[in-house]
Amino acid sequence: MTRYFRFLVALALVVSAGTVFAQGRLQAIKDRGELRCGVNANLPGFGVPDASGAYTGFDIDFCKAIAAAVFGDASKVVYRPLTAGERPTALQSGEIDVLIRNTTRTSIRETDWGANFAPTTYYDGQGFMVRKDSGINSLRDFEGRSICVQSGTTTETNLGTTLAGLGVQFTPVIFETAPVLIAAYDDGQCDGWTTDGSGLVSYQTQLRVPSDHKILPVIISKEPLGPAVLHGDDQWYDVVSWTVYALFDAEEYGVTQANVDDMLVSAADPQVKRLLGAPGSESYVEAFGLSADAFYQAIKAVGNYGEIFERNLGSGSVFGLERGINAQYYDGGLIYGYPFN
Amino acid sequence: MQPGKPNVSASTAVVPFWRNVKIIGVIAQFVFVIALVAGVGILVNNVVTALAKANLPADFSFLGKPAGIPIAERAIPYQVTDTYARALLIGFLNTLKVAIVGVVLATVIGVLMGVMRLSSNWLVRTMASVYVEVLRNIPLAVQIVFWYSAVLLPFPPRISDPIALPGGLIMSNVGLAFPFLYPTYRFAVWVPYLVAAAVLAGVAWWWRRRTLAKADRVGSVWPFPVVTFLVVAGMGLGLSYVGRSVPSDLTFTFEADRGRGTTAFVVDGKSRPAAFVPVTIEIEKASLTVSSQNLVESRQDVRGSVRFPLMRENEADAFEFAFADAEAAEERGLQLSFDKYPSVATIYVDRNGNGRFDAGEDVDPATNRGYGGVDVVMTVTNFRRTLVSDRDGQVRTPTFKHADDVAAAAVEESAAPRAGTRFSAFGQAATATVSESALSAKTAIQPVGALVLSRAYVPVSNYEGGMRLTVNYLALLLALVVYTSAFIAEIVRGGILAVPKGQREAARAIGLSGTQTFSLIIFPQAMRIVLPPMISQYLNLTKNSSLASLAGYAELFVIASVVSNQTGAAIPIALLLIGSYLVISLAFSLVLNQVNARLALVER
Amino acid sequence: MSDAASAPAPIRADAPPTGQRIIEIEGLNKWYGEFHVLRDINLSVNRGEVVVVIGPSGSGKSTLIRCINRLEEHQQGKIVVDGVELTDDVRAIDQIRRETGMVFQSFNLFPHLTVLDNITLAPTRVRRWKKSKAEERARFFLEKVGIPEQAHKYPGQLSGGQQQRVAIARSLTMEPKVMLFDEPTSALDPEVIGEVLQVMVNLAKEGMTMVVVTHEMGFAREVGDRVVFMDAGQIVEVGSPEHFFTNPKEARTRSFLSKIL
Amino acid sequence: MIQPRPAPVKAHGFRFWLRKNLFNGPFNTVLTFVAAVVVAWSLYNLATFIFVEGSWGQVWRNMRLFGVYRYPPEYLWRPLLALGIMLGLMGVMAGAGGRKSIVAGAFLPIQGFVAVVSVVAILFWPSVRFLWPGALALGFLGYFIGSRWPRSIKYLPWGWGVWLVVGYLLLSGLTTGGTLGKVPVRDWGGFLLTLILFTGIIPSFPIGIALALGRNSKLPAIKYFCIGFIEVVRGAPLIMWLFIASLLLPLILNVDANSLPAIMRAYVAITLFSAAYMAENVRGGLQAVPRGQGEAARALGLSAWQTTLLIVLPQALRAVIPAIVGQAIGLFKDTSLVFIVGLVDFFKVGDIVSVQPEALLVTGGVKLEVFLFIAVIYFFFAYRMSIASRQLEKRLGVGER
Repeated sequence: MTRYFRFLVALALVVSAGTVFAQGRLQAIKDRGELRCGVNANLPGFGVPDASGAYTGFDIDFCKAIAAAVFGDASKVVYRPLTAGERPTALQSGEIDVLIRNTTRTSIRETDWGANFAPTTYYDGQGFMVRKDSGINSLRDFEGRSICVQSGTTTETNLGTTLAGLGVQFTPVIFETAPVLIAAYDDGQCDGWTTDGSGLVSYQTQLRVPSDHKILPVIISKEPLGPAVLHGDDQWYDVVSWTVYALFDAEEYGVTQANVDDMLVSAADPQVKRLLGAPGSESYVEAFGLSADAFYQAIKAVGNYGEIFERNLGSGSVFGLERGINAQYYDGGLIYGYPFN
Repeated sequence: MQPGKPNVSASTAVVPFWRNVKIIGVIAQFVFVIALVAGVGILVNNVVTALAKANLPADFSFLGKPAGIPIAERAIPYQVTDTYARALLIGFLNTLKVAIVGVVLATVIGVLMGVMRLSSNWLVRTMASVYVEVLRNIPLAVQIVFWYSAVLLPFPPRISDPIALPGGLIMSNVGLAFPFLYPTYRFAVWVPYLVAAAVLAGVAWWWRRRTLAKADRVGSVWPFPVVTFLVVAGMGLGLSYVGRSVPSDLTFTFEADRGRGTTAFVVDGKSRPAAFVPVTIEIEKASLTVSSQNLVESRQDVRGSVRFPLMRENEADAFEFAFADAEAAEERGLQLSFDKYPSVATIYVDRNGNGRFDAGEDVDPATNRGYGGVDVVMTVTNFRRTLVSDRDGQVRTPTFKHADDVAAAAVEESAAPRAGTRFSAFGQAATATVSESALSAKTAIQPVGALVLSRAYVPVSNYEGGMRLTVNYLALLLALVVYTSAFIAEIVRGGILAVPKGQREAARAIGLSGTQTFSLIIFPQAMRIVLPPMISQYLNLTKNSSLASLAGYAELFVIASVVSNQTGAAIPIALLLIGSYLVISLAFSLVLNQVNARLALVER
Repeated sequence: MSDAASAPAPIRADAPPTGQRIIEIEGLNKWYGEFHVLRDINLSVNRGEVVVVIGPSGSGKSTLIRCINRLEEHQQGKIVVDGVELTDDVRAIDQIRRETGMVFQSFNLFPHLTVLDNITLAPTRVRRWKKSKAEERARFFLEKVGIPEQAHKYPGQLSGGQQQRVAIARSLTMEPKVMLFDEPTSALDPEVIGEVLQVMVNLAKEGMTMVVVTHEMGFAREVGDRVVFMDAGQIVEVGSPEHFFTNPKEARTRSFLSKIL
Repeated sequence: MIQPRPAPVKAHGFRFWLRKNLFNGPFNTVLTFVAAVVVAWSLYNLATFIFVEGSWGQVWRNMRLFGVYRYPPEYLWRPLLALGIMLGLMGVMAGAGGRKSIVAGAFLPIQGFVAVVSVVAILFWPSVRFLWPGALALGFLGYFIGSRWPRSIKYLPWGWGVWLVVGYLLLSGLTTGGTLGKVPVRDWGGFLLTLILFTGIIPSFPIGIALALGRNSKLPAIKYFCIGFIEVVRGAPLIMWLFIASLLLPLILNVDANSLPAIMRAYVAITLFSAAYMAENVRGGLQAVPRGQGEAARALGLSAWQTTLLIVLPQALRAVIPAIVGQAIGLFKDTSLVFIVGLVDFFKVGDIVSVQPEALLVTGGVKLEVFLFIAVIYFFFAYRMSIASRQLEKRLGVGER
């Protein structure tokens, strides 16, 4: 009974919030008929155009999922490629509705940028790659050696402060773009290079003999990457957050792109029913200001979290990344979908 | 009649102000200024409001905060804990470094190419034309990428196997390094002599001119002051070496295990780095382990070669080489063939048993690759080396291990970051144990004069000492020089063609040879014509250096955009950048005006 | 001008009182920076009169006639052309320029326009004539200067003498009341000077008011009503050609004439 | 009297040419051999790379990205129609000017390029199989019209004006969906974007002229404003202005960032930057016009504006046409810098193509192939322009007309 009461209150709050923000961003997006998604257009695996010009990648799929949730149509996304420096302005000016551009959630960004981060979709961390036969096995071995680093993010600051803290003296070489950096490393200007772990793996395939290289078992930073929206629009924040949770949950409950239609009809698990907004459970989804089949559409469009991962980064891609800490919590990872209650 | 200027208009007739030419002008300006001020005011207001709304810095206070940006290439001392202001200053100096050298080289090559385009040799002429046309019609951005990732990275050998040329020049795809004279802590001893030399040179110049003028004679003036200066300054330099000794507060600490040391002045317990101090390091017996590598360089295989840090044979009494895992090596029949004793060797299997390395024996038939990943241990006896510490007082040697501690550190398997990995290197550092027994070295500080010759060497996988030019710098420089020289060549060619034909004819008529005509008559006049467009090319070169990020060179714009990304202070940084570039522009304009004034004087 | 009293009284180069005055210059002074180029010039010109200004180079003769149509701005004194005083008033300046034609030493034809376009430009744009009328007048004056066949050529294709004649036609088409000539023959080859001078002589005979700065003493003697001799920014002597060339009063004039004649 | 005689027969033939141009003197002979070795070595290596080592599949597969980036394939007829109209207009100019005119000299090679692409399209690109030949045909149609009715050139300025508007509408579209469905500006890229940014030279023209006139103005306020603008803009590199424009233009103008896409911001920066350079070029031209020209016009009673517009400017501009073409070449190359603000022009597509998953599978990457392809395309167009510039220079240098 108390649970039911609490739900009612919450519902009332959400609905009233929805009314207050009736002219909020969600409504604006619906009126406009397209979702504006700030992305990276130049990071293999996360966002890069294919030969036909269509963006593909891990982050892109989350844009599609949100569009599918709002419109029931994953194609109603306008991608706005952003450089690292453009991100805060684009977000603050309202140029984009949501920023899904491998952006690390940090305290500064929440406060200074005024960003609200939705759940982390990819737990990354800055790592190092070296030649297997270089004799470098830990950060201390970088003593007197050179490290290539890509500029524009916190990567070079992490590198500088960490190695300075360890008392290791090294030679940094800063690059603007990854391809040039890879060339510099592969041709031996640097003894090692550093970027986020996912980047290390994805670019390893581009080296002349990828198997000659290894990633050091050390990570010097936390890089939780996730979608971000602007402060001050709770309804829209909820939509983005719960679309992500829905994809997490879908994996946990075994809902996939292939079986989502069956699930909608035949699922017995009340969690699944609420997630998909199945008949009788519509209110769980409609409370977000979305149509009842919103998350069904999202899953239908891009699959569950696991499918997105495997298709873009994992075994279904050239990168072959392992899930690692991006596995579901029950597999020892950090991915944890919240319940639809 | 004394000219006196009236300050009233001649006319007495009353003219309505809207028809008065003078007042119309004033009104037009007034309106323009008001519109301008209003417009700019609105725009500035917009920006300030937007910045305040976005909580972005609009002042320069961020400059004092620690930057945390690692910068390798720098003309002044810098650490990651230094301020943004210092980081930007380094960027500015780096811009100047590439701009000044670039201007000189581009001029030399450009003039050469411009002259070649007018050569009577068809092939030379055509080559120069192709050079100019190809280079000036391809965007600079493309060219920088080309020089860096298609030429300078793949073609020169790697740093582990550098080309050591006579004269101490070392070349590799990390860059270029060569010996260089640096001022030491005793430079102050020399300064009075330098001042005296300058003064005396001035006196000599004045005296020589006066005597010439008195005698009404033509003669060269310059040798007198130059020789005076050289003699006095040279004497001072020589004297600075007399009675030299090592100051008591100068210390040298050296960690042999890490292969690095610091020269510093210690006063009252506080130490201050001492730059450019020569020190001697002697190690009785030490070992160094290196893995053989299979490399693919510019689409060609280099198989199973071992590369020890660059060492000369006379730096140690003896070098001994052995496989780290001797048994395994013997089992596989591995042998070492020295290409450059004692630094580069190939691992091979002597299949035909003739005791020497023959073609094809460096390929493992099982894998069709070389014998890579085999550890080789070098043991040196009585290693000694004299080094000069760098600007930051740092000295580096190869990271030797104690000779008894032959067992190589176990190479950990490659692994992606796994669940449970710590997200901080500090934790890892705390748990790491140093198992090797300590290595000790004998060190001594050498006395110096005012200057010291610092030689370049390769202790680990970077140049130390001497003057170092990174490959990033060289690639940017090369691209800028080559690109700009194509434009300069065209300007020079145009300038030469613009010298009136009559000049050539007159020169030949008074009996000058073809070469003399060109170098004494045509070329000087052409240079006068080409100077203004040349200066504008110099400015272009300087501005184009802002593309440095394409070659990984830490120039002003690169550092500024990193700072902007980190602080969000886009507007203050933009203002700083505009200011810096304007300073450079103004400097060039000043030089241009000076030279123009001189040429104009000569003309009269 | 503290020592003005000690200076000789300025020469008044007034026209004889007979005709109606079309140009009146009184107390004209001009400085280039600190350099005093025109000093207390007084000069008036009657309708139909031909005034020839001579003098050594740098004496200010060109500056004087350039002041008359405001190509140079004077600082002191009064210039009245056809009853309009030249002041800072835009309207006055425009009107005076419309009513005075000027011929330059270096022709100053517009090289990007044909001869005909050169001539019709100002009438159509300034006088707002119809194109047909402007062309008709242009052909009339081209005929008059003796080069009717060159109408569709570009200035670069003409000889110097032809160019200068086109320039004269260009000025005449505006039907000016006064023609100013600024050394019209100095840039010409000797063999074509004659054809330009002939045009000017004809013009003078037709009664055009002309102020001519020239070194052509023959022209001055033949058609000049009055000759003005200038030196160092001042009018030194004024007189009829006979008086001037046979019996000049001033020593400075005599020495100048002795050098050039 | 001495009768005129024919001149002695001039020595010619291959051997004479060789001796004159390659082996006249020992120094030149040595030079010839050294140069020959260098040339042969370079050509050999280049050829080896192009025909043996290169892996061109990745470049070939991504032709569309290079061309139009993400422009929707179903609407490709629109940019190609715009291109066709442009070729047609150029054709009219070339046809009217005659086969030997400079415009024809520029037009025919471009038609040649389009013809080559057309052949490739017919053979390999089914979606644009008929579009490229169509553009080619429009070009020749224009040429035919121009040579048949040379007077049509009179209407050409109107044609270009209409083309700018129609071209923009074709590219951006009018309706949501349908044949003329809207294509957001941010999807324009590749060589299409390079060309669009290149048209920034057109608006920079009037602005530059205004600045140049302002700089020559007698009114100090206007004069110093223009000097300040020109010198500050020219003083700093273009990438800095791109950077500033992309970050701050929406803030400065206080407009919604969406109504000002990144391409527009870059366009503004490029236009103003180009205008500052244009101003200096025009100023050079103004200085080349003799003072007497203005004086003569003023003496005829023309007003200051009439003098400037009818007399001074036409002459000034004619004098600096070669400099302006030179500037156009510079701008064409400088469009490659928009990568700094995240735009994907022709140069940046190269970057993307070399990091696509397929490219990662090629050992050593495809950077060099991509680089070579990009360099050749840039070179083709820039070189064509510089040839045209040189012809202009020659022709204008001959005489005033």
